[in-house]
Amino acid sequence: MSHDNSSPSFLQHHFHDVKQQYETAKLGMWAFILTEVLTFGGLFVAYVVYRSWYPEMFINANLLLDVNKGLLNTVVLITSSLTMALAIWAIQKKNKNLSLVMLILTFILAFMFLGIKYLEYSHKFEVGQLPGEYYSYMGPEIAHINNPHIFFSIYFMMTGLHGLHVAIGMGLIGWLIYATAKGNLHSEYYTPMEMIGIFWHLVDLIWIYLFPLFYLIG
Amino acid sequence: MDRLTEYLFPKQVSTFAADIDNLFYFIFYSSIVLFAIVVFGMLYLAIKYRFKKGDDIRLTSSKDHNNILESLFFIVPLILVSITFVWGIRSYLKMIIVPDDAIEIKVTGQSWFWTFDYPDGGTTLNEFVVPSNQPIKIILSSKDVLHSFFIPVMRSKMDCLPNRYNIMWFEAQQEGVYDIFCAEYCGTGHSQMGAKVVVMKPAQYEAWVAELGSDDENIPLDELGAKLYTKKACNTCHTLDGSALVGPSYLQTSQMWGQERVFDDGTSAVIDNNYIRSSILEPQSQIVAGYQGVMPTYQGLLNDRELDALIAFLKSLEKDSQI
Amino acid sequence: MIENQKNYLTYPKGIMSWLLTLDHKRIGLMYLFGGLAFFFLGGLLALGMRLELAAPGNDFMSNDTYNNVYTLHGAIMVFLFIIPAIPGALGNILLPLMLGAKDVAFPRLNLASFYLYTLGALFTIYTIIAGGVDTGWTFYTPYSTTSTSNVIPMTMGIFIIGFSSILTGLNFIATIHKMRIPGLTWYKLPLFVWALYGTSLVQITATPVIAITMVLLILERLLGIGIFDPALGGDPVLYQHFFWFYSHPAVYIMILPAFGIVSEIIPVHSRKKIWGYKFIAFSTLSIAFIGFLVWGHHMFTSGQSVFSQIVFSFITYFVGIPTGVKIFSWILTMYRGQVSFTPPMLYALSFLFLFTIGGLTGIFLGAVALDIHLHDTYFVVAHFHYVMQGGTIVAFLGGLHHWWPKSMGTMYNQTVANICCLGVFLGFNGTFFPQFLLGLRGMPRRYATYDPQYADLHNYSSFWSAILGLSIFIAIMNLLWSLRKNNKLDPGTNPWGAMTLEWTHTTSPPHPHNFEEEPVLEHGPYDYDKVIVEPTFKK
Amino acid sequence: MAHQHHITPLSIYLTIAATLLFLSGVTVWVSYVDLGAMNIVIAMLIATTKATLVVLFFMHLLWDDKKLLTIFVMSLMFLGIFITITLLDTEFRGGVNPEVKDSINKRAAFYDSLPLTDTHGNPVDEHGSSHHEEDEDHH
Repeated sequence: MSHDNSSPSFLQHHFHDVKQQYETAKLGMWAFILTEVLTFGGLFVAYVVYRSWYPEMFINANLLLDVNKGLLNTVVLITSSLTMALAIWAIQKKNKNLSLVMLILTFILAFMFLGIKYLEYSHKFEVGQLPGEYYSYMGPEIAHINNPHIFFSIYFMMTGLHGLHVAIGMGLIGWLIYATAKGNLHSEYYTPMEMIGIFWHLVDLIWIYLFPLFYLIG
Repeated sequence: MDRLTEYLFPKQVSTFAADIDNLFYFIFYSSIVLFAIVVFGMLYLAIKYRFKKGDDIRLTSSKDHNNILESLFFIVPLILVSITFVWGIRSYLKMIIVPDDAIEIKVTGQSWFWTFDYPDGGTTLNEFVVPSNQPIKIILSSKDVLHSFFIPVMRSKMDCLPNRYNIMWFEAQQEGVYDIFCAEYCGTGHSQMGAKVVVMKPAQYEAWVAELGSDDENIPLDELGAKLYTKKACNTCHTLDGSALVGPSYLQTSQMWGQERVFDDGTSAVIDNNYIRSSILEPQSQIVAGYQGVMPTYQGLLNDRELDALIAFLKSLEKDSQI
Repeated sequence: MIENQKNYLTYPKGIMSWLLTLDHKRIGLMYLFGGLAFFFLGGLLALGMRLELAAPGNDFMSNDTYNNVYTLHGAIMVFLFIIPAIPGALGNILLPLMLGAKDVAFPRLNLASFYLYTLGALFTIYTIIAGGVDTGWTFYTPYSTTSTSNVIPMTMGIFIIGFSSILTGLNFIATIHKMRIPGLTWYKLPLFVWALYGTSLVQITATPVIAITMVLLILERLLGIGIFDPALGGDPVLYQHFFWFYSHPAVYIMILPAFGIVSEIIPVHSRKKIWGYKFIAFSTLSIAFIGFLVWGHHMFTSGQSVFSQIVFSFITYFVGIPTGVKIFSWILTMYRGQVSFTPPMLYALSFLFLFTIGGLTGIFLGAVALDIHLHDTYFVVAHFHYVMQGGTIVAFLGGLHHWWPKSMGTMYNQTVANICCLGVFLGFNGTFFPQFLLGLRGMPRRYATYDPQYADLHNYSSFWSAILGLSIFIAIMNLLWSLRKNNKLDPGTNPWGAMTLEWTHTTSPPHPHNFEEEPVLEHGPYDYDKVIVEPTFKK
Repeated sequence: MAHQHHITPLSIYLTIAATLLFLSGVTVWVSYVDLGAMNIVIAMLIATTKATLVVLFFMHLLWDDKKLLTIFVMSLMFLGIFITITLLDTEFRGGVNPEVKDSINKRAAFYDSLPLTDTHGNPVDEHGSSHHEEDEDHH
């Protein structure tokens, strides 16, 4: 393989060519996705074990969650996944401005998602539906149920970890907006946008499971 | 074989001990054969094909496989481990399927002593009395952290879980007094959390059970106290010679009788009958400065007379040390 | 000649050029010295334990001190030395060289991984200064949720080191897939690379689970979430599932690279094509995979369901078979070769002896009925030391001696190295073999004091541990002493006559960019039947 | 430089997003129909369909190197192993000795000191009237 004499500025010295650099980045990203799936996986295991042990408790505690807000967040996140995909499509089509608009839209949608989550959380904090020992809600619909705090522990941990990913994603998208606006990312080199896109779709993917598992238990 | 067993293992007391030791020997001798092949093969090849001074460096053989040999590497171990697996599971099933006529005894682990609740209501601490030739079903649980109830002579062991029961059983075939250890790490006193299993002839056991809890009426208080000191596992944490273990030594407390004792929150109290009583029943209320408040409550484990007996025993220590 | 030669140790200069380096060899060296420092610390703690255990009573330390010491010994050795030592140090230095690459796939990530390791190490040091931690390296609940010692800083440290491990793993996977020079196909890779590949797969799949487990444990302490704490409705056995889902595969993170090192040392020092290349390569992957299915054999007395007991026991035996195939392949490699008894070779032979014992004693522990007697006794302690120390650390020392001239450009005193190897071998067996007997007789582990019936064997074990400790110490000092002034080797040195790329196509120590020109592959890694590579050894 | 990326047509993105939104609606609707044990199965089937669409189209795995798909499938496989084998324990406890199945205390001790509340989390007394006080700290 010959070295390209006019090697572009974004090619790092230890790679032969752009193709190798791109494929390496993508492979690394997917290996990272694997670790993400297994990180959430631990919490999924806790969920499955406790749900199968205490189905009654899960059903009753689930009724305390707000399905409308959950559905709204699903719509927001799916839309943001679309705008993220379109941002990449736009930059591939050499349309920098459209790409920027889409990134900004994604950013706003992510912010909306966190805003809705904040409303949900703050309501639960107020009424004492807190994780673990801090749980204090003994309303009539739940008072006869044993250990609902475990449901809320798992709920807060999973949605909290997911929310943390949304927040990190927002930071990364913010950086993408900056880099695209400056012209560092363009139709020849947009690997970071594609990688962050994959990350962002993963966030969506996990929510696709969290939504029915927490909000829609029979 | 018997002498080897005596050297390698504790006595075989339970009904399944011999079977487990035989499983050990099966793996042991197979392993020795495999190990001998590995070591002798290795030394033989290394020495036979060693590079001697003056040898020329040359191209060496390109031999790098032999189908028959390699299939042997698969098949022989596969046969051996299959036997081991089946044997291991068969013996295991014997160890967990409890015979119907077993006596049920509740064993509770607590940092750092064992409580044994017998079917007819009696309780002992750190002394596990069982009849021989009679299956004993043990219902294990823990009051605080994980413990593991391990009787080497029975080849049996099971973890004690807080908030959940575990089951084990054995049938002892030889009378005697044997060790019980805690095998799951449980903190400061883990290595002192031992007990004894006393295997008696069934008739003797019957008499012992009948007597349980009633033999203390007629002996003097301080002697009863001395008995309770070991029986109720005080000795796990408190010495009689003045040295500090997990808790303060009885001798030191005895010598300080009538004096002030300082607690970790800065308060203090005079050492008297009431203080000793409350520190046994509510140990967490006043913690002696310099110690961790780890003692469990003995509420319900000692009656009034037994409390008085312990106090009398403690008071007597100072006198004895002056003699 | 030497003066004109640029190498990665001397160019570029300055402390910042080390701290901010993106060069995989320098990062590897920093890992090596970090790891060795913790090896020293962990070793001192081990000797402290043996001193306490030389006699039955609390003669040297109190129960609490002993509990802190053994916990830190375990945590430091596992998380700060063995897991990062071979992949982080030797793997980092050698992997790109063996592939003919200029660097690993993501050099910045590699540096980040090192600094995460450092941060985790700082947490550990903080734990020690703040008074230690007394839960055992396994952090079993509910002891770890109620202990008043520094559980949170230590688990935080492990959480962070976990991320360092993940980054190294995914970096290596991308490197092995994408950074090979043309013509270097999978079956032409040195087996050390295969071993690192297997290790990295385990690292990226298992480590996230320990990270989340540590988070759950910390939250259990802070919020009482009730997942693991039985007082709050949780289940301590579930914690053990979470912990061992990582920590059993972690055993393979520790031992697979050692297999890789031995697969390099034996053919080179026997000057012979390796026996059963494909067997070794694929058994690495199958061990890595089966390793994920057997974690429950750590829980045979914990109260898991009978069904689990049977399934776990069954699958456990399938790890044994590929491992056995490997051992026979290594031995047969010497057949019709030219075996030199150099220090690396002696370590490799010791490895075969010790690891075989470690592996065979695993068979005893896999049989459920027998494990119930042996569980949590010194038999287990001896078994995993035969695997971890007799296996991994002995292979690591062998690898260190093998690649020392390559990475440092100096040669240690080989006679001293051989004597130390003998000392390690004897000291190791003297220390740990008696522990098998202790375990059979029922001596439980993690005891600061013990029944006098066990005193003789403990005493014997303690005596030999001093010899073991001293031998390792001198062996490493012997290596470091070679770094003194005016002891440089000729850059063309290839003292063992090895034929992998790092020996044939670059200098010792290597060029800052590994190869002055991209290497062209001329032969496979073990083609001793086709090519003669003369050993060269010049000052 | 001759390395071309596959550019997914805009129509595919829009179709997929519309399908995802539609399926989200379906899954909410289905959850209000009582199907017993089938509820969870259907919910998971719909979620998995959605996830597959995201992975194949948004995350581009349909067109990418199959190695990447392998990695992703591997992550699911290991998660499956973790869940399945853990369930082998938690689901089958008490198979030989039923005593070991359940926990001894069904309810954590801290509930004993919790007052009953109304649906706003405010403590109520025996007669059902609420106190509007600051939330108590239970520690």
